[in-house]
Amino acid sequence: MIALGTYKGQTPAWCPGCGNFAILKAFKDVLVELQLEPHQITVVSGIGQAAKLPHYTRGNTFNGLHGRALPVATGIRLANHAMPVIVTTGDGDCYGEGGNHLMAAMRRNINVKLFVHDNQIYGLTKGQPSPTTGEGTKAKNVPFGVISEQFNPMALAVALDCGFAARSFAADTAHLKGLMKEAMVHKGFALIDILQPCVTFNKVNTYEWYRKRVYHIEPEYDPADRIAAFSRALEWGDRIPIGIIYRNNRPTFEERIPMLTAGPLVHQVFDSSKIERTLQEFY
Amino acid sequence: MIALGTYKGQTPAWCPGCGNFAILKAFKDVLVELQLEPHQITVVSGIGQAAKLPHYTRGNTFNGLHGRALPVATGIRLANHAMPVIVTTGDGDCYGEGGNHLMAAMRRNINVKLFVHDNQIYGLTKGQPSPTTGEGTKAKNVPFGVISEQFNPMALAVALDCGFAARSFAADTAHLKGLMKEAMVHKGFALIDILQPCVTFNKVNTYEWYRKRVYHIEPEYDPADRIAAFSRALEWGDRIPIGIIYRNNRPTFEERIPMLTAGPLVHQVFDSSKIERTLQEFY
Amino acid sequence: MDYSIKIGGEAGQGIQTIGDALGRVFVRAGYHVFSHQDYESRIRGGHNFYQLRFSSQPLAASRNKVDILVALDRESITRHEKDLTVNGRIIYDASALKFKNGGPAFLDIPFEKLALEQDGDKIMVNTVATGAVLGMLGLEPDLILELIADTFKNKGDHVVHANKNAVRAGYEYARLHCDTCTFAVAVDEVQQRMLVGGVESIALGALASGCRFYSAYPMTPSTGIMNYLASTESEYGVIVEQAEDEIAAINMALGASYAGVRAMTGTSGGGFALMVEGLSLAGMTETPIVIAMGQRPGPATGLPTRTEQGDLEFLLSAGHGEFPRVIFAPGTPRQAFHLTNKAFDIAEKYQIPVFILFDTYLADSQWTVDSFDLNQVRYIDYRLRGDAFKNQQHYRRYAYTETGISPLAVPGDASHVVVVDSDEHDEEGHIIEDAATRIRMVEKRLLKKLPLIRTEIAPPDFYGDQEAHVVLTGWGSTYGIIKEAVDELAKSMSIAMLHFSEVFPLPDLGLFDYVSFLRKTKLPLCIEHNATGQFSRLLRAATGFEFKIQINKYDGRPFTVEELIGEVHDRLGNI
Amino acid sequence: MDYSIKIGGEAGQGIQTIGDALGRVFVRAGYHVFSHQDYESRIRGGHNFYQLRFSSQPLAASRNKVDILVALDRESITRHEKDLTVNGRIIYDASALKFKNGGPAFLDIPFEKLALEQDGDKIMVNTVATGAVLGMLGLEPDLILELIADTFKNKGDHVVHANKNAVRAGYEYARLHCDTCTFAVAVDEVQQRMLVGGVESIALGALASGCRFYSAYPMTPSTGIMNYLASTESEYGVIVEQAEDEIAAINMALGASYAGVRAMTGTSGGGFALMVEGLSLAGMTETPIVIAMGQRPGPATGLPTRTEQGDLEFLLSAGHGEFPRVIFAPGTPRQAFHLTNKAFDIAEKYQIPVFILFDTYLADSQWTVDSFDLNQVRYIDYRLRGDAFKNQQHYRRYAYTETGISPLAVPGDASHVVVVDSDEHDEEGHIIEDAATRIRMVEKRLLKKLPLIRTEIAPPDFYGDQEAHVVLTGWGSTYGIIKEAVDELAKSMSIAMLHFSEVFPLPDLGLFDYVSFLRKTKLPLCIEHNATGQFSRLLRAATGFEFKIQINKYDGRPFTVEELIGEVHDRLGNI
Ligand SMILES: Cc1ncc(C[n+]2csc(CCOP(=O)(O)OP(=O)(O)O)c2C)c(N)n1
Ligand SMILES: Cc1ncc(C[n+]2csc(CCOP(=O)(O)OP(=O)(O)O)c2C)c(N)n1
Ligand code: SF4
Ligand code: SF4
Ligand SMILES: [Mg+2]
Ligand SMILES: [Mg+2]
Repeated sequence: MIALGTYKGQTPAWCPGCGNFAILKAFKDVLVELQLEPHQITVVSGIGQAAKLPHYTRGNTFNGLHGRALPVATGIRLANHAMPVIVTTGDGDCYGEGGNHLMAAMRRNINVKLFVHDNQIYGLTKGQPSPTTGEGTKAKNVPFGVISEQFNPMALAVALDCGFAARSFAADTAHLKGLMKEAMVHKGFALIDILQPCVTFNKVNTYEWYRKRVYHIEPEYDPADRIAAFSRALEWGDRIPIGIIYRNNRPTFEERIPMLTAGPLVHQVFDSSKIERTLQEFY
Repeated sequence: MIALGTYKGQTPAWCPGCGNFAILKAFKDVLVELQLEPHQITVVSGIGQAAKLPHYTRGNTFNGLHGRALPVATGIRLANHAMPVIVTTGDGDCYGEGGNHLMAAMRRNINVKLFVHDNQIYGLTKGQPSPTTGEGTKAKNVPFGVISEQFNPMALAVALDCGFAARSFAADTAHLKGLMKEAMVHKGFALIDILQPCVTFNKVNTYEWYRKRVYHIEPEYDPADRIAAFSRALEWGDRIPIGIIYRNNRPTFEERIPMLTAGPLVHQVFDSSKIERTLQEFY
Repeated sequence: MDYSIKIGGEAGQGIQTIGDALGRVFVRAGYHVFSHQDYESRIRGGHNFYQLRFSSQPLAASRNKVDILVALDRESITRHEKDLTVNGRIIYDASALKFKNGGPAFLDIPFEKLALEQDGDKIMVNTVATGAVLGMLGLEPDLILELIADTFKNKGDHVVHANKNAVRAGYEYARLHCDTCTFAVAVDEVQQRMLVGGVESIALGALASGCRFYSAYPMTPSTGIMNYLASTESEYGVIVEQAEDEIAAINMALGASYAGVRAMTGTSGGGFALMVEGLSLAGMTETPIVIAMGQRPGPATGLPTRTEQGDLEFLLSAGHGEFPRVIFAPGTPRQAFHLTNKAFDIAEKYQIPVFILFDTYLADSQWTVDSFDLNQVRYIDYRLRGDAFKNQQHYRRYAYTETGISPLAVPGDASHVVVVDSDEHDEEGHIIEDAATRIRMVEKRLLKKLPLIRTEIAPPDFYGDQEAHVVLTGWGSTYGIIKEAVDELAKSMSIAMLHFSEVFPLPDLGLFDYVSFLRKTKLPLCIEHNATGQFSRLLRAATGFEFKIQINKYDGRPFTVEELIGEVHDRLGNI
Repeated sequence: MDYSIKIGGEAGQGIQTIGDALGRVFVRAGYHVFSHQDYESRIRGGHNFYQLRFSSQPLAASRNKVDILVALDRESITRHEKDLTVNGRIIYDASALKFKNGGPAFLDIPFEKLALEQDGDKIMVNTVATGAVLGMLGLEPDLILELIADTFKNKGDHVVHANKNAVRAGYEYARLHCDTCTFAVAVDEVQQRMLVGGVESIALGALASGCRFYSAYPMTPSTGIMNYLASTESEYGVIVEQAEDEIAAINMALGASYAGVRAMTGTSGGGFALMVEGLSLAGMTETPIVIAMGQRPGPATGLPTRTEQGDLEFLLSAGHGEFPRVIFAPGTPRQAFHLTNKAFDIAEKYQIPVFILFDTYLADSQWTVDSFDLNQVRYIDYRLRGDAFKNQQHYRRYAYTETGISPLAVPGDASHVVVVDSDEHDEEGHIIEDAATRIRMVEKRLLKKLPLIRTEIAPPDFYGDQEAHVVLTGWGSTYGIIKEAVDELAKSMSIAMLHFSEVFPLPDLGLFDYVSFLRKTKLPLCIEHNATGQFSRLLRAATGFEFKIQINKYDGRPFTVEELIGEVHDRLGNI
């Protein structure tokens, strides 16, 4: 029986009170609810606090380099598209160092689930600003405050026609779990930007701060309307919408690759005799 | 007197008929019209056909690496913000290899002018697809056709609140020159995506193809309206709008840096005596 | 019999089409062929050439001399006329070049006119020129006509027909007007051979090794591998993915390899620079990967279409931290094929990154090869898959073992999880911080594997006099040039070649003590296409042997055999 | 007098606050201080420690023994109790640790209770503990009170007052209850010294050299440089920019350098891996840049907060193509300061990339330094600027010169244009394809500069017996450990230290023939914090000298002096 214990991993090295605990819990719950076994999924991560998550649960795991989880996940999916692949990453990892891969993954619509623990800060390296850090925020290395405009992952997602773009809040467990499940069953690339309080380094975007602002997107909202989605994506400040901002039904990258119709590459048998015929062409 | 001859450089190594010639001509014309001398500007480029442009004119030049023109340009501006800096780049260079820097530059609103020669193909390396290559396009390395969704630089620009985002067409000289001039005088980062026929490798997006589709954005259009801009940015197909898609008046990165109020860094004199006082803090 | 043909012209004029067609014909006619190319980094214009040699004897390099110069532009004549042999001929289209020379070596053939006469298409100028060369040589036209039928069959009968006529027109014109031509072609026995280039050989080696995934970003001189593999995608069930950048390319390949398929990437120096972090990741996670690294002159963008051996040391220690790697530097297409196969085998066996270090010269040169020896191809699936994996009681990705090699399982094939980590980790693959585990993992990953890997490395190739006074040492693509130089020089001195194609780790001295051999010879020379003698430094670091005299070339062009001979002569005073 | 204090606890408990405060107090009291840290890659929890030593004699390393153990968690006791000296004491808060030991070495001090009594703030536990240590030592509390006044002055009188009371509470408690304490502290003469760490010294060296631009992406152990420089931004008019990634970091710095200001970047192995292409660009464009490269154990993410010397070879040949570079590896904060200054001077003079290769151990350790010698600081502006530039008739960025060094002008300062190119280029900086220009440029950029650069490199540091039988050779951060080991071992044998802080190119043998010296000694040993002996290999490649015996450590922790002594003893049989 798959139960929560099935997904027990190392003891987390996160700070007490960190928003990551709630995300980890939701993550495990969803896997249990979907009745997936640890070996039936692969979790890919980069480097950062969020990226440690795979060690705190069980599953096939590729914990790679800072910023480079998405290409690894893409490679895995191309080699074995029967394997659900989830990327757990931070705002720095994914929107900072890894920005170029994010755009490429959205364009490909590779069937990878991207869960971004967005604490609006670099946690593991002790509090430098990330792309989602608010303007004006001061840090040791930015004594005059951040002057780059805050990055809006939802707006980017809508602009790049991302198949599934949603936002949730770590402390709203039911909401987060619901979205994670929807992302898992969505056919194609799915991004959830998860607002995650960092109790140690982010003294601005606290539980309180988020709680006061987040609201559930109303059920009537149509995430297929791209222009409306863009408006909604821009909403950030006193009110922050959580839920599915944008969704479409583009075909996935995998299903458009002729070589994959015969099944996952990893299970296609290698026929070593072909080469002889190929060499003939050079005579 | 600054005249066209002032800007004479090496003989271009482009193919006869290439759209780059028209862009080069417009570029020189604009510099002449703005009465800028070659040493009063710096042109930064990466690698590709477009990126060779600086050699075909005159100016301070940093012809750097594939995809990395924007960080170099940013460094130059931070060291000397009295120097107008223009980046000439290709769609592969800027939207492909350099994607992460493009997002960062938009967020910074660094006062750099970015002219992208968008031929929707990798020209210099003989015809591989670029991010702007249309879906389905076949190439030697993509025999089944491109399956990533075509990248839309204008949509990205609006999503990232880019200060100035425009599109032009290489063969519409007057239009292109007009936009280049507006970009030059705009205070902040300015992107012009220039549709550029590649007569050798892009057999789809030809002069003819573009000519049939491009239309001038109507004068009533208000590029300050971000949502409208997003709609307009999405327009691509039978009709392709050219003109300023989006513009705002965000403060530039340079003007928000306290250290630069005393003038360009390169002209601030170094006071070697300060260190003695600083060392005192360690006693 | 040994003729050299040079086809010169602007980029875009189709000199490669002519060269390739002639090469194919000569091979089918039973000759040995060698060709190499010289071109600028531009798509149209400039000056490029294609040097093609054919002979009844095996060939390994180009020669300076030109027997037939096909001049598609004026510059071809200005630049290459001096290399013409006594009985050599220059063919050109006077009206197209707006230039006329009545000299006895010159033969004006109206390529354009003849092409237009066939079908009104200037494109066929190349076909006419190809026919003309064959006509001058007096080689029967059947083979080229056959080739044309093959090449254009997809374009329809009309095109085939027109091109055949164009060949004939050129052929007849040449036979008629080259009445003073004295070319004598003959072949003892017609043997079927392959004509194959460096990049294709690497790609073929990958296919033969069961490579199923290739992700790369275009970059000269590696793009040919991607193109060739892409052309076989559906036949071999191999996925070729153009990545958004080189960082993605290597990380994708690592992802695919982790997921259970043989994976490869290819690039050149600048692109590889971006892969260096990923290389280190391969080292830490022990994920097999093969990397084809095509050198061109640097630093930075350098001379993008030319050749150099400037990145050996870069590869030796690329990546932060310490981990095993293997570097092969093939000198011929045959080596390229077999070493690519060996690269996959070693990468999978030891779970390490393995390089095929080539360069533009090897990439673009074509050789005749009797055949690739398919019996020598090794394909062992070292992965733990399917039932074998299911039958494991426990599974730990980084289990400590005698050899340092832990079981590499395919995720999903059994109910065990496969965990890999770029942090230092325990046997299960989870992050650790303690010193004891760290030490054991360094031993496992690095120190235990190193001696085993060394046993896989073959001794260098030796060619020539066993008691040689002069030894020309080289590595990688200079193989053929050095070999031909040795053949010439052997006529007047005691000389040999020592060639390394398995360059790192250097071969053990057990089977062949090349260090003692070098110490014994009077004039050991190291020949490299770089400015500082990188292989020479590697050899000294590893063995203590120092080449006091080196021969280096770093202008982006390969040595010609004649140049190298000259360089050797210049140094004979040191004996 | 020589005491070691260890403060152990979880991340986030403030052991660094205690350690830093004690260090400052000891320095102000006239002692020599050495400290180093050991911590995990997490923000809260786990187990970290801070080792602090003070003495009336100069110090260069930590010792294993502990005189006072400040245990903020239970694990500190379990782990470090064994290192306690005979008269050593462990202070801990029994109620907080939920653990009690009545043994004579244990002193239960209710840190929390005392802190809460002052101002109801648990944060002050650290202040109490600091006071307690001073109380045990019987060192007058004025200095710490002064320090507290300084440290907290921005937080208001109330905080200053509360902290002072907390110090006093800890101090009094310890004096009262540590009645069996036998610590005797005395200082001969109070001399003012600096207490400074490795990363700060690098940052200070940069400031002293006129560095005006620093772009970087955060990465341990280099982040401290960025933080320190940022704290001086407005005072020095230096711009510190957090780049979007390391690729951008180096390219921005190159842009700034091109535009005319001294520029620097800093990172660690994984980040540097991403800068490698940019490094090659610096080489090709001849753009001066200083790169601070902080090593930590790899490959890949490895042990992010620990130390290693595993990236020397990576730096030796990072980047495609061939171009000059210089690598300095300071062994002390003083060297870090002066070599950073020298790095800027050489980078600007020769227009090349220069590295400061440090590691986590040096980055985080603090030393007392009499002072940095500001007279030794070199600041020469080699750039062609303003009127000097205006007065040039012609200007060519890559003009051929005797030395290979071409004028480096500031764009915009005169009506000449400054053109740099990553392609091979002519004197003006424009793309070329021809062999002749290529050859001259390689000569200019590389071959002519190399011998000149070598003349700048200082001989290694020699310390100990001129006729030593045993020689401990090292480079970089092991300086202090080796020196202290030599001091100990000199009591029983003929021994010396040979330390390289200017590691590439290796110093010429003219001033000091260290190779002959090494050949003469009976037991030359090479000590490195890596698994394969990278420096040893470099020395062999460059000089032919081979260390037959090496001492390597690769568990992420520095050698302790005692460990190193043990390792040397183990090898004495080889004499
Ligand atoms: C190439 C590289 N650069 C920098 C680092 C250092 N680094 C590790 S995690 C991190 C930032 C993490 O921020 P984020 O992704 O937001 O994760 P968080 O810790 O906040 O969850 C950085 C800069 C690295 N490991 N590799
Ligand atoms: C790091 C790196 N990767 C790859 C290349 C090879 N390369 C040179 S130009 C180019 C693509 C150019 O495409 P684009 O930017 O669209 O320019 P175009 O030639 O079409 O104007 C590539 C892949 C390179 N020089 N450096
Ligand atoms: S530093 Fe922030 S993100 Fe990291 S574990 Fe602590 S609270 Fe969580
Ligand atoms: S390949 Fe295309 S982009 Fe390049 S010069 Fe030729 S026509 Fe222009
Ligand atoms: Mg974060
Ligand atoms: Mg392009």
